[in-house]
Amino acid sequence: MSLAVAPILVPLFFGALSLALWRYRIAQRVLGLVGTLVLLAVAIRLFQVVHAEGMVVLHMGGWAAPLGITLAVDMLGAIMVVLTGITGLAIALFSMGDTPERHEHFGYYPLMHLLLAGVAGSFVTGDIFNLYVWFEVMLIASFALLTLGGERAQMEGAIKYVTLNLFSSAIFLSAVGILYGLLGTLNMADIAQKIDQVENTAMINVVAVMFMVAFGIKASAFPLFFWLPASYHTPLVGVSALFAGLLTKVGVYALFRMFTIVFDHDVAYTHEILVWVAGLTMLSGVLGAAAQYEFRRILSFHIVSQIGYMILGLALYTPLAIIGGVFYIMHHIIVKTTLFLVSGVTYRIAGTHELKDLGGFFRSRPMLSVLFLIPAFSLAGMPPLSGFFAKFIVIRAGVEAEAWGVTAVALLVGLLTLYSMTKIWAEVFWKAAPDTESGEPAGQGSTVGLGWMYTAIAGLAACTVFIGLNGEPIYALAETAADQLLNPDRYIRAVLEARP
Amino acid sequence: MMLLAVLSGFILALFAPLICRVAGDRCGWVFALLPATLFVWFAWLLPEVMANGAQVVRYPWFPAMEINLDFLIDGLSLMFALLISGIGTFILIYAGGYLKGHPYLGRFYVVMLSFMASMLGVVLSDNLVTLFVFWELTSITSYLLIGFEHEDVKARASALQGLFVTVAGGLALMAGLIMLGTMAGSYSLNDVLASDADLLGHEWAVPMLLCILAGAFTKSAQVPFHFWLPNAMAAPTPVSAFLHSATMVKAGVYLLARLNPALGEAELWTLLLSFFGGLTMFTGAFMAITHTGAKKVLAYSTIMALGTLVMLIGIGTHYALVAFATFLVAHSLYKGALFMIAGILDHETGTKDVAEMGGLASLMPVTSVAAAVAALSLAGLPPLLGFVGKELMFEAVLDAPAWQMLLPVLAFGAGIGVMVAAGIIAIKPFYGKRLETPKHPHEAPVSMLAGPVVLAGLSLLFGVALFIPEQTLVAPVVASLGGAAEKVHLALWHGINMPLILSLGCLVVAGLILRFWSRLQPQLDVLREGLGRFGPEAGYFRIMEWLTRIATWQTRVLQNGTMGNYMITLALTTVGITGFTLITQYGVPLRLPVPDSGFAAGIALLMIVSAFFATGTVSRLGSVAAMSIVGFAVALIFILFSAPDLGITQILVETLTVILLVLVLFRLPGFTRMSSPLERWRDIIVAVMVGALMTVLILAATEVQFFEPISAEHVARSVSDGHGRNIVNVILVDFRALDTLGEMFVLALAAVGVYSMIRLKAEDQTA
Amino acid sequence: MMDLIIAVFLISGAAFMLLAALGILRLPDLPTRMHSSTKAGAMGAMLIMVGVVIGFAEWLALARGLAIVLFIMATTPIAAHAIGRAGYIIGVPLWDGTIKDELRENYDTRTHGLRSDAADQDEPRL
Amino acid sequence: METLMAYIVGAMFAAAVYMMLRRSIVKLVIGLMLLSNAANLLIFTVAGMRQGAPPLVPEGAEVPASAVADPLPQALILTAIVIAFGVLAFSVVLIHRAYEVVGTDDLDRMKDTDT
Amino acid sequence: MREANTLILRTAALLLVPMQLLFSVFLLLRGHDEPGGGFIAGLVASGAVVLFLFSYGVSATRELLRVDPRDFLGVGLLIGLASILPSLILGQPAMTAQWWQIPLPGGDYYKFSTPLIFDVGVYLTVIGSILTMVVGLSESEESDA
Amino acid sequence: MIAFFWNVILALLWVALTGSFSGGNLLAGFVFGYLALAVMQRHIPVLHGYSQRVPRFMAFALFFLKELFVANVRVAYDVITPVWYMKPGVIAMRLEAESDIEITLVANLISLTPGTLSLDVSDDRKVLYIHAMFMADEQELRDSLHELERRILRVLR
Amino acid sequence: MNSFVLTLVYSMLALAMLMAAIRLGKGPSLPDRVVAIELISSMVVGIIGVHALDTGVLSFLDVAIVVALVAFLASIGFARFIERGGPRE
Ligand code: NA
Ligand code: NA
Repeated sequence: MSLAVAPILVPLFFGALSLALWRYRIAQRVLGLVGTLVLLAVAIRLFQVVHAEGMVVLHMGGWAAPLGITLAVDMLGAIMVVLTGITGLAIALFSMGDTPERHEHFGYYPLMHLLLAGVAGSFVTGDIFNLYVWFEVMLIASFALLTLGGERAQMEGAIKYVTLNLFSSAIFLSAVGILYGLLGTLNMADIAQKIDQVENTAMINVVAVMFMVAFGIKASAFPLFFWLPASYHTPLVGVSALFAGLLTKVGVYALFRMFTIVFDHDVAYTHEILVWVAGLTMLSGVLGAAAQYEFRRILSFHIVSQIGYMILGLALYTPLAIIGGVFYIMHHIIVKTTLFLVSGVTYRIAGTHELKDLGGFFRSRPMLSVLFLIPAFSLAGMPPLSGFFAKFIVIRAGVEAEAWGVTAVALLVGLLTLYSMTKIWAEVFWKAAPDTESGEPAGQGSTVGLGWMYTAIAGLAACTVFIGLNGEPIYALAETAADQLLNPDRYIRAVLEARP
Repeated sequence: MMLLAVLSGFILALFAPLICRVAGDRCGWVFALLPATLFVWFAWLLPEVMANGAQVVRYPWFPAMEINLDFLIDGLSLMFALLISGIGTFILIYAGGYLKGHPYLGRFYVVMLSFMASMLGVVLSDNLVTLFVFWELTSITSYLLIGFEHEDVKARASALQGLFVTVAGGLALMAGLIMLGTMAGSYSLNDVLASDADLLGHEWAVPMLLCILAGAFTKSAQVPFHFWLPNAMAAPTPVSAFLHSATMVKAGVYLLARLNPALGEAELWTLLLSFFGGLTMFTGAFMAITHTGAKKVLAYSTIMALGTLVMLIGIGTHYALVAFATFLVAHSLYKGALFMIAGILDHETGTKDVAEMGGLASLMPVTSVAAAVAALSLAGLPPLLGFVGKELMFEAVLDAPAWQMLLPVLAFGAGIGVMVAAGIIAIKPFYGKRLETPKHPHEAPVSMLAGPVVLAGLSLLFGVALFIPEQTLVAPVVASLGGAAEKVHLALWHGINMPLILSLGCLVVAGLILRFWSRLQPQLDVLREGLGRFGPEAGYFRIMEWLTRIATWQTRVLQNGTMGNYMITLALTTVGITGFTLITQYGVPLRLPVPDSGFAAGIALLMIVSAFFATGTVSRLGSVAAMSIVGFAVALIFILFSAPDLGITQILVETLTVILLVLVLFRLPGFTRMSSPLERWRDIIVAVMVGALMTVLILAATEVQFFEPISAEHVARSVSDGHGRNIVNVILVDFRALDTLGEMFVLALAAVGVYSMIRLKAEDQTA
Repeated sequence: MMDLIIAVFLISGAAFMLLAALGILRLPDLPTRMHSSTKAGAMGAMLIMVGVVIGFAEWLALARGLAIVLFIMATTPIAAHAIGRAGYIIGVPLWDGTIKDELRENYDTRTHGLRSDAADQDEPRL
Repeated sequence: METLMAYIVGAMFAAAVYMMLRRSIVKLVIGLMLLSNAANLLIFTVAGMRQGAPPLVPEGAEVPASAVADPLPQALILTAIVIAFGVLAFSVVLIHRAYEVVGTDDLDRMKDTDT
Repeated sequence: MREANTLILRTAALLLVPMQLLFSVFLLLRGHDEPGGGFIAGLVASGAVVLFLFSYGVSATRELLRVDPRDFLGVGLLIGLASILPSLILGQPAMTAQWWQIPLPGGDYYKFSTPLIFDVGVYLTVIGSILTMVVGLSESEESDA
Repeated sequence: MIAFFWNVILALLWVALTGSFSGGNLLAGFVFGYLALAVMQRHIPVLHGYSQRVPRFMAFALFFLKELFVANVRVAYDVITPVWYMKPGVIAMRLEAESDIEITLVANLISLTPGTLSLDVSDDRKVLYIHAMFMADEQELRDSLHELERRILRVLR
Repeated sequence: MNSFVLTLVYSMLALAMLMAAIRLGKGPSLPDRVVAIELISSMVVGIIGVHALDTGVLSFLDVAIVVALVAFLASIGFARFIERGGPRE
């Protein structure tokens, strides 16, 4: 009955095993695929149990909450874990075709496993300090993955990424310390329960705001996002995609977790701040993208912008808004990963990410073009893809909450997102390739392994189409998740009353 | 069945490339089977709907969000569906001929069929959101169609422009529809139209109206959003023909017509629609005569028609509604025909400029006749359906409730404009002196002729046999629009009345203009250029330019690459938001430090002095050395305050850190002073602010303790349950072993990261 | 009585520490400072440990005290040797009052070799 | 002591931030070290400081004879120290590599990825 | 280049390294009851190997260790994870500690437990990590020089 | 060295046999073991001279502590007084010690004695270079250094 | 233990540490600073000893053992660094 910890232990195990077998490249590749497959399998199993029972609580070591570390997986956590599995598997597949041998020799696969472990750990834990630990696991795995190529841009980007994220970690840690000083506990449910008993919540608000800053940095919210556009376009494409899909979402997840279950004592104050953050994040991210002319840079800025939508869902704090936020997270993880992976194929073929040097892909690779168009239009919120419903729910929530300003921003940002996506489309796919007779991409890159890459992309694109055409069950999941988030009492009872 | 009807286009689209490969040049005929079948089916539905009223067919899709594939079948939707499928049939056939041998014919049909299906979805949807879904799909597919010749930069720019404008409006529309749905309590159009709720009295009424109008106006190319439409001519002619005649641009008109029963009573609705409609009508007509490209002229005449339709909905009187329905049908027929003819012309002659053509009638007799008929309908001359539509339109504007004098004047001008345009299209290329063209023209193939001939023929047939459109199309539409269907009566001759006089006036003036058309050109060019400089399209370009400029500026300011600025922003944000919360909600708990242990205080002071020294010294190694004193001091603080494990760990870590540092620092440069004094002061201020915040936070946090820590239980159970006397270690390896597990992996990860960095470098060097 | 003995050891240990600190603060060059720090520092620590062990009056304390003293005696001179040698080799300047340097001429700055032949013929007198 | 420590820790945060604001990447290392020390001390301070009562149970006893210092923050800080060490080790090597690859230690000249 | 601090440091290292290693094992084993534990012990042991490394250089250190530091890393992590297995096999919540009394001659018992295995995993991981870094850095330093 | 090792093992055996692990008992075990070895040493070659070496070690320890204290005071005096009486310099000292252990121990103990600091050993391991603080009488210094070396070697050999 | 004696000892040690720290700050050469660190680590051993006696907690002596056994590694590291030709400051 330790299913809740499986999403952590599986990648940890495969990561450790890959490290132990560091000499054998083929073993690493096999473990890469098998490990992510198993992760997805346990994630789905966990999801099924959560779906059936509402929540899965595991007191690690048999120490009942709040004594030990308790893993508490509710619907949101389960969804996130499944998404982790999906993304992990897609990246593993893609990596089969795209990872240079020397990267495989120097820990690419172990780092990938452990990054997934950190991500999954963040999603399942119900302990605030344990969350810090998984954040760090994730963070340092990402540091290492970011710098794996040793290129100049990677180094420059990594310095910013590392420094700003460490600042965030320091604030996170300080906030945990202060929270412990105030409430004497680390278990989220226990914290939530105790906060409910506090009359003067001034200090609680202070701590809440600190968490907001710390997670805001991790989530790359305005004005704390600098590290992301500075670094996400630099590593291997598979790594970029993994980061883009999952990492910032962990920050968003943490905001969702903390600002529903735990810090729901003064929504008028805390979530009002979040509304502003959401609006400015959307806007500044999308404007950043509009100024870019490099494939992955555009995509990177759009992560920022899209984070704004998710935060908006949280900030409006109505059931529908939270549903929208959760839906948006699900959609965005898949779509963003896909887009980055597509950039990997174009890079492989044309050897550049610069829009001006790319072109001719619609002519030469119609399949890839379709596989780009689907997530691109989905990202821009075009129907009937997943992004449309995600945006629609958030906007509807915004309208119903009469949050006119931020809703208008959300709409405008949708338009500008479309602008960016069509920019990529026009430059990379429509335009004839520059400097070639045929107008087709020059094709310096080897096409070995493209099959793996296409498989990953096609699988994810199928997911976004599936979510789009089949929104109802996904919505139902988001609804369950939102319902649980908005009723912290159930969470608290489930955690504190569960027996080991 | 309905669902299949709407989605069949998408399904067929999936197989389009395959079919193209199999059927080869004749694939257009194959594809046309689908719309033809649909046409028959819709036609078959018509009598039933006329007899029993509107029907709603429901297919659940996303019921939780009230988003369902529900279809509303009534006169209005069926009329549109018939136009789409009917004209679509000929367009698909036509495209096969027009794009014969084109390498991307398969892709073309994929998008074209999707576009057709989307359009059917728009006009048939009962659900506001589903309608919007299809609405956006038309935007996307038309984007792909306009940009079909995508290696041409102009095609790409035009495609983007069309998409940008229509999606911008579309987003407003989405907000508007959400508001409407929320206000009405249902997203079903049928429910909205039947709703008892006081929609117009609701406080959201005005924003809702404006949002919906923004969507409709952009889609239907109303002034000032009209500019994208002529540019969309970059698309292959079959696309233009389809877009302009029966689809895309009509979506906005459809939506307005659809919502007219619910919203038509609003004064704002009447004012805005009739004003912008009238203005658009006039502008379109006027612009049409300033151009010489056949497709451009037609495009502006489409704008004129769209304006007319919108204006008529706005006027909303019985005449206006009848005029709307009649004009709509007439326009779809002649515009489809004329576009296909324009396509034939450029296909056969190799030029798009009407001014370069002349005397083609003898070479292309069938085309010239079809062109003449369609153009007469466009000009609004009897006995064609266009004439009836125009007469009704004059009738409507003459007793419009709003903009009393303005609308007739605009309408008169527009009447002149379309007549001139018709002349340009139908007379100029076919008659007069034979001009040499880049290609030697022949009569077009059957596939390309079928459309123009049939549509032009219908224009004539409907004009002569008015009862057919009256009963099958106009009356049902008027009923759907909330008018009195039984009062609909179309006639060619109403006696000598004001509309007829206006028509004659138009004819006279238009004849004069046509007579001197070539002489007017230079003046018109000047005028057009002036408008180009100040018109809405210039506005669009300015917006796009400003967008880029603002984006670049913002990025330069925020994402400027200067790490210091990033840190300052982060630090100040932290200080600002946390400090604000603390000060406003808690206060500033300043206390003076009174150490209870002088020695510990001394160590603490030593620590901070060393820390400052490490910060201030110009010697890099001095700094590292000072940091190890800081480390020792921290360890001592830990030890003095009862944390031996921490003390040991701190010292060990400090030692190993020094070792690591000296291994690496060796190859790094020394400290250099790079910042200006001003920057240093700025940084000091920021740093002090962060420090002050942390101090105040700790002071506050140590004042308050709401609950006893849970660790009392750790202490109590460490020996009995954890079997260990070092409570910290029991926590680390048992109570909270998961933390430690994670931490192990952190260390391992750091090692892997370090190793790969140095090893990959070593490989670089050997490589 | 016991307290007095402990106090004497502790205070003298601390005094040596103070002395060592004063030494490295006052003495004019690196080697002389090292004389002060390594010896007096180790001496101070050892004296304090003696006081502590007496104070605890426990076998475990004795064992630990012995271990500490042993470790200090083992590590301090090695560190001193390493630093002193390094300082000398990179040419940290000696005090003006230094009267003799028999090392310099035997040290090859290029190969870092250290000869013995030129050394003073200082045979041990038995 | 907590009051004094509040000022000390604040000062350490200030020093850390100041170093992190320097343009020289070498100074960044010092900043990171100070930052993690400051955060650890913050936890230590806020959790309450108690002298001479380490959380150890005497041999043969079930519970400590008298009140002991809170062991939980100590465990947290221990974890944090080790994590910070790992991160620092990585950062140091990263900075070294960055210096090698970019050829400067001036952060303001490492703008390629942003502009 | 002349290896630094040859004679004195090398000899001293020979004496000190075993002492440090022994002490680290001591710290590891009794960490559950007194200050110490896997981390601290691992750090001390790493210190010992670093001393050896500084005295004898990289290749000698590699010979001393016999296995690559990275193997310590993988094995340590796997041992840490393996300590979770008993709880999983017994169907208890993951990481539930298992205690076994191993009888010693003389009627005493030795307390053997999964937390101890876990701590050993930590110990090896710490050694593996630090040595991977330090040995790697020294190697690249040597290749630089 | 082997003999000492034996002694330790005997002590541990004693502890195990008596079943009480206290410092006192360990010391007792060590003493009994020492006595046993002292009796046995004539018959076992590796134990030769072990019984003498322990008292010699004790004596050396006392000597060393005295030296340490005296020399420390001397340094202390110079540090405290404002004027420098010292005459520092670097001297080369011929080594009698031969093995690595001997050289290292000699060097380290010289370093621990105030006023002298081992800087380095020559490559051929014949000369120890020493920084001395008080070289007013160089010969006396050399003598005392050699004396120290002899005493160390006597304990070791 | 007599609190006066302890206070005195603590004060002396604190003063000593301060002075060592001053040398560390002044340098001028890196070896000078390292010497100061080395001395301070000895002082830390002493302080921990006194503190152990002060509080009566024997376990603190373990910390002192670790310091005595390991702290010199930093000096060795610095020395190695200096000899390998790190820039002289
Ligand atoms: Na009206
Ligand atoms: Na830990």
